[in-house]
Amino acid sequence: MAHSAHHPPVGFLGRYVFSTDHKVIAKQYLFTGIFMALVGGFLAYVIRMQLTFPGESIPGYGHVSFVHYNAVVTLHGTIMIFWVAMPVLLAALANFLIPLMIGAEDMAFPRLNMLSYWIFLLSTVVLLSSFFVPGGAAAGGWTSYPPLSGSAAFSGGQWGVSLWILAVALEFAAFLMGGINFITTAFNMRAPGMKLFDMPIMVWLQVVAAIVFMLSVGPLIAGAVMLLLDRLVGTGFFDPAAGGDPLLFQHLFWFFGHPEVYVVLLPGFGVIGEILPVFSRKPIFGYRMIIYATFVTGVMSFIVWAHHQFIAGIDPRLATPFSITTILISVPIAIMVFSYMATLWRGSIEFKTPMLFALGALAVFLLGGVTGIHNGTPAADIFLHDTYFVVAHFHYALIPPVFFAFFAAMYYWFPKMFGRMLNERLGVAHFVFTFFFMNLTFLPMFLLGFMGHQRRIADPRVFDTLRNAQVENLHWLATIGAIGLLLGQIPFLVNLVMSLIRGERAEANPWRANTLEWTVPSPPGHGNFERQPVVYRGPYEYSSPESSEDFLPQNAAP
Amino acid sequence: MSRKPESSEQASATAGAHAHPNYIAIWSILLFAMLVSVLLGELEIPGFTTTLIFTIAIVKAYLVAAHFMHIKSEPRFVVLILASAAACLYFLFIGLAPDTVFGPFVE
Amino acid sequence: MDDSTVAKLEGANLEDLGIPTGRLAMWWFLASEISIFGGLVCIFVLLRWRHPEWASEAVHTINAAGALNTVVLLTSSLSAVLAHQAAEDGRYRKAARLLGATFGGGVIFLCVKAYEYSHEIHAGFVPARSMFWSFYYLMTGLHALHVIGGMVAMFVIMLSVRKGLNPQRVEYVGIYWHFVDIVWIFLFPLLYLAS
Amino acid sequence: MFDSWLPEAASSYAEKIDGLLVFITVIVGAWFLASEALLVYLALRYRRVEGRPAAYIPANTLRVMAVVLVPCVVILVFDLVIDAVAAPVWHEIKETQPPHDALIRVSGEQWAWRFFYPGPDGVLDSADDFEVVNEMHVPVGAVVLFELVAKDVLHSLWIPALRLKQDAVPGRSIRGWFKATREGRYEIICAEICGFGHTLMKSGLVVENQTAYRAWLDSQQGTQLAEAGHPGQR
Repeated sequence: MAHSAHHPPVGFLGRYVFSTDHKVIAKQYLFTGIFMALVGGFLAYVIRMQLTFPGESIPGYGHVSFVHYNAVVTLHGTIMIFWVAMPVLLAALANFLIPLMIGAEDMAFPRLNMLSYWIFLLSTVVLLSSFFVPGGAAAGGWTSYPPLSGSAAFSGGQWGVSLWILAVALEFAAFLMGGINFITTAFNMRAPGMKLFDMPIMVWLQVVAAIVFMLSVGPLIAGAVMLLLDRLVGTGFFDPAAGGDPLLFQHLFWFFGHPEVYVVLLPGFGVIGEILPVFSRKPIFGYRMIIYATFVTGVMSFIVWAHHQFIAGIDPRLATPFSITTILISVPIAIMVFSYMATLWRGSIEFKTPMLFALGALAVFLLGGVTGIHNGTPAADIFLHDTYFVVAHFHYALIPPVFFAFFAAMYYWFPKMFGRMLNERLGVAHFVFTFFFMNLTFLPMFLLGFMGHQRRIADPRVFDTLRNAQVENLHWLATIGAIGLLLGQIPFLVNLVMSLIRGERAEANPWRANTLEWTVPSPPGHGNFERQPVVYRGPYEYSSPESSEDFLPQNAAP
Repeated sequence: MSRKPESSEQASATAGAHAHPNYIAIWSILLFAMLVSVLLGELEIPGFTTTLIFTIAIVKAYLVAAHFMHIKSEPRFVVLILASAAACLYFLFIGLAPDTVFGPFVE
Repeated sequence: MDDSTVAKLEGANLEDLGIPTGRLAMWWFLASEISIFGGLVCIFVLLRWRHPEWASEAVHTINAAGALNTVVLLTSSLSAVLAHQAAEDGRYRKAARLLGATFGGGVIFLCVKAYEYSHEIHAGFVPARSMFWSFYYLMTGLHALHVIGGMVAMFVIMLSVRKGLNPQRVEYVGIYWHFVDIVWIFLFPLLYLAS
Repeated sequence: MFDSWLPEAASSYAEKIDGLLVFITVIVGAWFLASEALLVYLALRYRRVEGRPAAYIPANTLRVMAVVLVPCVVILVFDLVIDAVAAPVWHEIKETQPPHDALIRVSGEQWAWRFFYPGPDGVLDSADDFEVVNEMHVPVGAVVLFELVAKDVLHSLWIPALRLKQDAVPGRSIRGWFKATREGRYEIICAEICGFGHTLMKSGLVVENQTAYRAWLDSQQGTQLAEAGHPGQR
């Protein structure tokens, strides 16, 4: 493999563009992800404005036709899951943190890692280009169910969906490479003395997420190829007239799609699990219990997928078994959440920005978690399926790991990434705006769902039941919330830029944390560790009686 | 800083630690098994043939995996990796079967 | 998980269990491949179960060609494993020659496949003809792409192992080749024999 | 209570579904509020205070872990209770088929609903069938059996007032039933994205008494019989 890791690369291109250094690749993923988050956020703004002022021209976008609306909804979902959550949470954080946290000089396969990023970037370009092709971008929902997405005759554009499939397939290939790298690195590159159960929770959860991704995505890759052949070659895999079956694609999609939720959730939970002990100055509550709960979650995530399809025409006798597994998966997740809460108990809590976002993530996630029970109950799902209740539920379940945990991670690891501290005041303002406006955006959607407001319609006024002041007011609230949420990110972006230029210089261990990444300078040099660290203990020995300080780094000699 | 995995890879590749199975014998068994399944395919005894052909395929796959891929001499962990992938497929198959095979289809 | 398994896992540095990084990566890669091909096979088996009438299409596959390709792949697997053995013994030139033989097996396999495809397409059995043929081309095509990928890797490794560089990679590409072989072992009865 | 937000309930099983929604909301709502309160309490109670160091609780014994595990076991019990209460409702609505008084084939297409009535003989696909576009009539208090099909892409038959939702899948004929309990005019909506016209794909459901329904049936059959001379109508 690449021994180039020993020699720092020279020149701008070698150092920042075609770099095999995991820290550079992490930042490449990070900035690509932030850029795509801005695109996805803009699409969210278009959706909200269209629902509140249907038919009117939207500032910055223009008039939204029904054709455009479907494409906007589709691309918002696709981008936020595959081009924001995955690159930022899985790729950027895992790339940056796994080698540093386990005391390795780089990933196991640095060149494969670089290839993974470039394939990902290619997939991004392909996806963005689909906005500009004749017929417009894919407009079949982020699930791209055939037959709608299986033929240009049904969905309009010949190019949009094909490019969408190609982009998603390239992205999967990129993350398969990344996933193999994360797993082998964590298993084989650990510093001497670091047993598997001395790894930080972040590393564990990233590894489990990567494994879940690798094992669930295969059938969908096959399904995506089949869908592409249906479109391009004229096969009939999902065309009932040719003996195919549209439901088959739904199964393949959700066999991946539901584990994917945990692929995104687990790294977010990993971030929270790193931050809570540091700012409570207390060991994490039940380290092994959390990791075992993660294993159970990972395994169970493979047997719950059909809860997305209760009323999709599947055999109704499947509903109750899948409902039971679905509802049971709340137990390991509850173990994780309660363990995190118990970490606070008798701690000494400092409300720095990373901690605020970590606690905010838990507070918001609780609502996303409990409303999953509504959707996971088949009989209740008859009413709630495809309504705004579902929309509210999955935003409450995914925004905490994807955005709150990501912001927490940024405020926490930014000093390590860039060598400067982020501004604390702007950070608190960012948190307050994000927390308040997030709830203002999505709480009304639960009520809209109860009123029977279905998803993915471009104009609620078409329907008698939705043509009233109540619905209008709720849409108003949600739109104000969404705009506030987007504007609330300005302090963050300003903070990023300002701190990069003239933030306070960060010392090696500004948070007085235990894990190995804090034992090297901020930012770490090429090759990370000047001397091979040796690990003597687990990662969460805070306020340990063995030490006079309130922390005890993993590599401090006993 | 040394990269231990690399050096141990070299070591395991050159040491020749484990005794080699008789590869030619296994290859001959595989060819014979293939011949049997081709002949069975020609016979076409309903039900029986299909079962037997796929049993033979599984045996062949086992022989290749165990002896050519050396899974037999690998740590259990490798079996766990591959078995977990197979287990996921098992879930997929079970979940798919009721809808894909027995739906309320209209012809 | 019982206590002893937990203790074993916790105490284990997997490196000490004897899986070098490259081979571990190969196993995980194969796990993801299993889920791709396995998923496809699951779908095919289920649809084939629902549509027994596909048998009348399946008889048009060329059994003899399939059987010949099975022999070719099994033999190339043999030379791959012998190459691995030679590399372990430090006989790198022999390893390279045996890898070359495996590469040649891949070439023969692709030639036979190409003959089959052209023959079938001339007879009107094109991918869009019916679901069986769609699956036939999808599965054998995906498999053929894997054969090509393996041959590219094998060619590169053949050149380096001749000079004694990275001999452990002979084993990794071998493992991959055997996997491709196993996939064919299942595709052969699925697509050719069962009718 | 929040159930005042729900749309009007007009079917025999609507109230069961509404009851279930309230039941689940009460249970998980209580858990949610309790957890949220606990989170806020813990965060404020154990904020940093000079001279009060954090306790060292790694929680690596079952005795200590019980703090977390016991609530989770209770959650497990609540989960199973919810499923036990919900399963019979699902079973009644989707897995059983009471004897029906009327039979209708509902067909979704881009972007309209078509309703096929079996005519006097009560059998679909016979000569006396008739077809209505975008308006379904059913008698009040009668069990209606529907056969749901789709012509082109996926659609979803969504009648909020009846608490009825079922996807229509091309290649399948999915059976289901409902019993409308209140006369009136309700909306039929498509709840599954089905292309550009998805938003506009809506129809009406007229629930009327037996006499009105009979009269409507006769009028429809009359017009369709008049057209019967033209083959290839369907």
